[in-house]
Amino acid sequence: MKEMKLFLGPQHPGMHGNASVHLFVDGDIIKRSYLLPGMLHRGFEKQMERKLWVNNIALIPRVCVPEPDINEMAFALATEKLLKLDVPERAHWIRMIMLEFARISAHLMAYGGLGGPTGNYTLMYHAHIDRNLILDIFEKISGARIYHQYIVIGGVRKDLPEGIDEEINAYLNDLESRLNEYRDLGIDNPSVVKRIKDTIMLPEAVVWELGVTGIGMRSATNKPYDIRKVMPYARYNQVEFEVPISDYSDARSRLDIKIKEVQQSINIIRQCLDKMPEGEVRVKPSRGQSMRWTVPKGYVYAPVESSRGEFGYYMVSNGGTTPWRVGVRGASYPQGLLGIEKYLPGTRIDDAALWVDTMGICSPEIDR
Amino acid sequence: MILSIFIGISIALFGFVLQTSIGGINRKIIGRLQKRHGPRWYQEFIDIFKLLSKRSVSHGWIFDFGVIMALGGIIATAMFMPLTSTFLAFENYDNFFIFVYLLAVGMLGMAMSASGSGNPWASIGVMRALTTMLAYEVPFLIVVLTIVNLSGNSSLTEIMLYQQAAGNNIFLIALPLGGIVGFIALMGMLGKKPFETYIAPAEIASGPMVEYGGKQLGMLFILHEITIFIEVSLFVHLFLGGATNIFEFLFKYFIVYTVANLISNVNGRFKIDQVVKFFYKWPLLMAVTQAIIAIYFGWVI
Amino acid sequence: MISTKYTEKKKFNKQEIDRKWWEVGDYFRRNSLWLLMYCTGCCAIELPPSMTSAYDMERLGMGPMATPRQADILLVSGYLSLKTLRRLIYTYEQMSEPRYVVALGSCPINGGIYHDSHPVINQLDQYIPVDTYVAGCMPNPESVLNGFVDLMEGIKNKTANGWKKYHKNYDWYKKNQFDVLGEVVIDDEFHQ
Amino acid sequence: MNSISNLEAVDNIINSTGKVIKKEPISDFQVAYEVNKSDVHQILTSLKLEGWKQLSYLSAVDWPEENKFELVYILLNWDKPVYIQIRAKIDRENPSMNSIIPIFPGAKYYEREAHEFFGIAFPGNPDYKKQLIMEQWDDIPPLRKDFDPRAYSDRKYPSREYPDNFSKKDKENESLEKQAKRRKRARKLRTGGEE
Amino acid sequence: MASIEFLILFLVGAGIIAYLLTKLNTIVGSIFTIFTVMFVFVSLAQYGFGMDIITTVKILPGISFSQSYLGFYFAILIVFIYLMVSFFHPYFIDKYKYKDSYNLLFLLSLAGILGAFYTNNFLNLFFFFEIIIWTTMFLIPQGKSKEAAVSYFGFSLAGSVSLLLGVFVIFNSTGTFNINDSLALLSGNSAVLVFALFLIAAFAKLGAFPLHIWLPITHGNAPDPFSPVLSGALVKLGGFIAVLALIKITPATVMFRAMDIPIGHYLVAILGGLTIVFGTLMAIKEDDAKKLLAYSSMSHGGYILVAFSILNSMAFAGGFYHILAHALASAGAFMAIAAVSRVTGTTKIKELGGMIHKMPITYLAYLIAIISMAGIPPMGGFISKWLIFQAVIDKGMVFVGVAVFFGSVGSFLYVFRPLAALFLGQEFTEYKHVKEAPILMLIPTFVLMGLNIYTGVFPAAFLKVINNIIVELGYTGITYTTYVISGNNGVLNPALISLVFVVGILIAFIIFILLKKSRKVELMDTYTAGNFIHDEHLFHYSTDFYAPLERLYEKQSHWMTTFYRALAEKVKELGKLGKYLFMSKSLSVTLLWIISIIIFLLWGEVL
Repeated sequence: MKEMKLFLGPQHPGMHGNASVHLFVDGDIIKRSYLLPGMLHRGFEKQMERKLWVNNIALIPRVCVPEPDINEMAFALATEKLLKLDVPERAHWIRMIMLEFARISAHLMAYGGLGGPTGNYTLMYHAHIDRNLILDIFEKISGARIYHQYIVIGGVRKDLPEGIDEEINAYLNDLESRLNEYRDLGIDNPSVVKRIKDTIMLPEAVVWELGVTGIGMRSATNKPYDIRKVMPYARYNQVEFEVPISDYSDARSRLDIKIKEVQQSINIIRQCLDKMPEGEVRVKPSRGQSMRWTVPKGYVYAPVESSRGEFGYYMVSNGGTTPWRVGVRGASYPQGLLGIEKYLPGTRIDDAALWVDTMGICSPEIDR
Repeated sequence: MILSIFIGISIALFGFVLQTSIGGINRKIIGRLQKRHGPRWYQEFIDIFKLLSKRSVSHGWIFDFGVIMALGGIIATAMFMPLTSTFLAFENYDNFFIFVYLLAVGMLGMAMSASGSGNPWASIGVMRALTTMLAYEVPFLIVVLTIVNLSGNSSLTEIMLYQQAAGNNIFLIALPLGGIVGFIALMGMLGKKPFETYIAPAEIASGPMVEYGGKQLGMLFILHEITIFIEVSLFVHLFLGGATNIFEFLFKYFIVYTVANLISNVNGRFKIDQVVKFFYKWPLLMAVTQAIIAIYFGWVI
Repeated sequence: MISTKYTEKKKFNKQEIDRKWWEVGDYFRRNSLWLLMYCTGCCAIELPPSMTSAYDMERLGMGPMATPRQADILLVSGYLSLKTLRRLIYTYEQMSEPRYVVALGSCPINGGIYHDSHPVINQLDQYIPVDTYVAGCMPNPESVLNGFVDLMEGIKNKTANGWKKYHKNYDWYKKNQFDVLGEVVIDDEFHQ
Repeated sequence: MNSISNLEAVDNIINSTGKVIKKEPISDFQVAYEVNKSDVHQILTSLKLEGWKQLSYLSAVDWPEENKFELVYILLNWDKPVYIQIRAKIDRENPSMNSIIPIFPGAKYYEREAHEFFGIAFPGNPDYKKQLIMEQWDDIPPLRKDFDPRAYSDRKYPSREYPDNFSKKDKENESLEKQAKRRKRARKLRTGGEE
Repeated sequence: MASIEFLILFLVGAGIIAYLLTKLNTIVGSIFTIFTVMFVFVSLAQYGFGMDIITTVKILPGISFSQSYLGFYFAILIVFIYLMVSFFHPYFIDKYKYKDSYNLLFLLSLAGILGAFYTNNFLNLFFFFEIIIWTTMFLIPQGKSKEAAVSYFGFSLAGSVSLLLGVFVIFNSTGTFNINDSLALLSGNSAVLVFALFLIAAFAKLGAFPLHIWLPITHGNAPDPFSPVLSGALVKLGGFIAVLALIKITPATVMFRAMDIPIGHYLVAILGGLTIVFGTLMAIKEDDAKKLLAYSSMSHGGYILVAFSILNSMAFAGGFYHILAHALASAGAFMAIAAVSRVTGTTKIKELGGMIHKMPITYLAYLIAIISMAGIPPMGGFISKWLIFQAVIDKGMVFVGVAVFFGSVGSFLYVFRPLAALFLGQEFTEYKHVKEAPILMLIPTFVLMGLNIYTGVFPAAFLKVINNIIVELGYTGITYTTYVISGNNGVLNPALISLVFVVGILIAFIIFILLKKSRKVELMDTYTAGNFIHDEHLFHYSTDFYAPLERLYEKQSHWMTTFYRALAEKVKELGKLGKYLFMSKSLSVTLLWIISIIIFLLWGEVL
């Protein structure tokens, strides 16, 4: 059998981010496929060992570019666990707002990314302009569009600005009213459905074999496996939300879950705004101490539910001014590397981009 | 004869300018659909002239020759195209089959050149383009068979005159099923979504165009514009009764192209075998039904 | 008023004509800049907003393109690891001329936040000529678009001639590339 | 979902299959065990059977003072939500650890990465020796503590040199410049003249 | 004045001389063959157009000749293909097992063909057909496989038997073996019977739908230079019989009112349509270039059937023109493949790539041939397809129309495959040493290229001959002038199309040449999404080219193959039985034979 080799990425329109999928193809069926990561490698784990605990706050958002806040959260959670630090109540709620907005923004980007493989660019344009409005809100809250460096050790960097509540509420109402439009353009659009239904399947057994988490897992296992529910951090145990699930994991049902999660995130943010307590937002180290801040010895793993699944920091401290070892568990690591190697073969080259898109493969967090 | 050829060349040139402008305007319309401002209406001209001014790469003589052959074939096709029922370069010789087969020259030239680049993406794109052609052409030709059989002439101007004559309605209404098939096939011909499988940037990196840059790509853009001009004009002449004056033609042309474009932009694209299946299911059935009831039973609205 | 003074008839030589044509070409080139969709680094995350409805790059006649052959601009969006640099140079050499390089973010300028990181290079213009830098980490869409406008100005004023520089100093660039990348060993990771 | 009883259940499983050197409860949902290298596979197998089906993370920590590498396996059971860290120390010279691919196939790429960054061998993993992230790497594995990325970067990549008058002097910013000078002097004093 | 008898005898004699010469030196023998065929062709061309050939018989016993435009048209075409092919012999003959007899058989089969088209007696026709079959049957196994010859012989035999049966039926009801007289006298049920029997013969020879199985096997495995003869010439024998059956016999059957066609003819047209569709689909699937072209011959045979079953002069003109155009095109394509096969030793598409860089002229020959095959102007195939379309549309034959259009578009698909994967694409290292075909092989290549274009640009000269045939068959000829062909619903000016096409190419060329010169790059320097490649085999798309399309009819084509495989098994078993009965050395079987012969003889006595 003669094979042909095709490359999906790094500079291929079907590939988001700088990674390369090597496809060995017969006709149009993929026979073997591998992900070639590493194009975005920056030696993060080494860099973080060489920077102070506080300095690291500026570095970590860059681990996962589409959704940087989860990095800040995981880092803050891990460090606070090592420090045994209690965060002010208000900070928890603000953090949740940021995280949920980040989730919406990542989902909108991924959902708009459906425009690439299926060719429905109108969907992409619509999704991106809504995402851009979220970035504007981020800018108002934290001062930056992408890398906020807002969730810091001991709380959040500063309080919410005046009048942001109304703005957030207005935006949420606007987005909520348009969710049906997104469904009509995307996953309920007959021509798109014809293409994405029953493609890029993820059977339940595979989930455990790969260690896939997040939407992939929830859509295949039909169980609400979400860290926010199972092991709540921040104040997720005090808000009401559902974890959308499904018993059939094809490209369409995963996208369906994404849209449903956007709805849930909207609900969470509304509850946060309602229940927001007053008070301090940050435990500040005493003046002049931040550079000499030491953290007690210990090992800790801090998971956060990202838009793609379980995202965690494994941190080891030996009591010094810098972390001794930081390991980053990228949420898309299993489906990106082993998933592409084992479960892409047998599908068609048309669908390869859909796997990258709907499983949420984020190359910077694989490479780090 | 010389005069006719010059008229033909000017028709081809007119078609290029027309389609490029309308394409630009359409980009603006689509921009509005996508909540943005859209480019300048003459952006397509700038793009083409920019490409022509660049220094490209070449993969050997067949890479260049294919492009020349494709563009030449398409220009030749456009030279036969009547604009109105009286304005055409070669009277009586605007036979429908000339368009179908000379268009194929363009397709073949482009396919040859793309394969000559030695890039598998290009070959896949060519494969998809040819397969799509197999899909839309048969239903379309059956509808045209009906039209030619009814009007008794395969010359485009004669078909136009037949539709314009008193008592005969335009074929889009007279043959409702056939009209629908014709429009769907037009979408396929124009490479609009959901039948845009052979460009598909996210799957096969723009398919046949993958290796082109500079003047070859510029020539292919010209080719593309003239091809669209031919295909849309064919639809206007065959199904919309052609035009008696140039403004009517422009109006119908604009409407047809814009509607196709708008439909295209809220759809995703099919996979290639879905395209084939789609065309051989409903459109072919409708075309055959239409042909039988129109030819054997004589039921024409 | 028509001058009655005798003026010598201007004679155009070939170079003059070429120059004129080139200027005409420059008008088209600067109004239709196509980007290569190659997201080399994290600054690429601000490209979708600037490409899509919010900032709509297409107003300037710019748009993303699939392959290097068609593209005019090689957009280096952010830091470059060695692995990317090797592919970036390969891509750059595949592009049709004239080609321009726009570097986003502070990393291509001097290494930025990764200045001491082992896989990330520090200075891009050692390896390929850069026409426009857009500083910032990361630059806003406004500044990205501003960078492109700068590039257009550069094309107009004939200062954006990195591709000519590359031809002129080819050996120097090649030497730098070789120093950092070593021989390009084409070994296929997955094909035995 | 009673996390305390879950933690006890973990204790029972691990104590019944291997010797625990050190146990560290971290939070309600997390517990760490340090075990012997030889017990790791057995413990992982029994944990998997008990429902800890997901391998969340696998990596290593470098302890140059002890001359050891410490391997970390983090498992998660979604139904009884407890993260378990299993840690085992191995020698720093010729480090080697049998692969856990038979137990957790998902470990394949984690192990490849650990080999690339630390130089740990994983017999049993078919292609752990292949480079995954880096390409044509020409130094010691980069995540070892004795690797200095700064020195590597300075050696390998030329960096931009700024002339002294690079930044323009501005009357309004004079105080800021003075501050910067003062800060520079302070740093010099603190680090002993090293720049 | 050439006598047809003399030509036949000359060919037989020359065949023997060629045999002896080839035994001495293969090259000399082959060149002698070329000159022999050339002589025959020249004398035919000199006298045949004016019906000036002497047909009286002096030496050969029991054989009578007459001349007709119909026979001449086929004869000159086939002799021409033979002539073209004979140029290939010097380069190929060394590859054969029995080289000495190759030229002899080649010339003998040509003699058979001359006889078959010039005879006016059904028995003679059968006799000459048998000569053709037997001679070619020994030519075919010199190629790749002996089974090919078996399957060829089997199907040809079936055709011959049904032809013979038909002849007997004719004799029974009319009392004469004379072709024209007897066919005119036929009527009633016997006409229907003869119609059916002759069509079976025609289908078998033409490789039309139910009897097509031998075509790819034989064409694919025949010696490389003999495949053009098979496809371009010998298959046309079926066309000849089809003409006899469809046009000369008009069995009184029910007419389709809407289409004005007898029902028998309509059925043939439907079968022709099925042939087109089936041939197209199989050709799209095929991986061997020669088999692919064989299936394309099958599909074109379908066009010929469709054309002859639509009873009007426009369709006849289309059919006859298609015979010409396809003969030239398929000969050109097969000869290009043969030239490639000579240097590479394979015709499998997936093993080849980038031959254009070494064999540009062969590539051009193939390109022009396939353009004609696909029916694209300005090549001959366009004229014939246009004529056939005119007839189909005029009659309003919708279902046949679907098939005809499908085949016409489908032909782009399959002819493009060898073009893309075999000639274009990445250049393989193992074929870097390959050189262009030698000059003697290029002569026929150029001639065919020229003729393919000429038939498409100035069809008038050929239409004149065809009109003669149509008039001879009793229909009014089609109207045409030097440049313009008028159809039922439109006029066609091929010369104008070509002129405009040239103008278009010229404009495109001027645009191209005025612009900046492009930079030449290697084939491997190609868009790989930024990755590096080193193995050109991995970067050449050739296997399963139309995989998505093939998948749609995978199951259906599978049924067909299983059916035929089962049939082949049955035939094989029958053959085993025959072998057992006739060839066995066992005593009991011999006894059985002796006894049965005795019984048979006694039975005769008793009666």
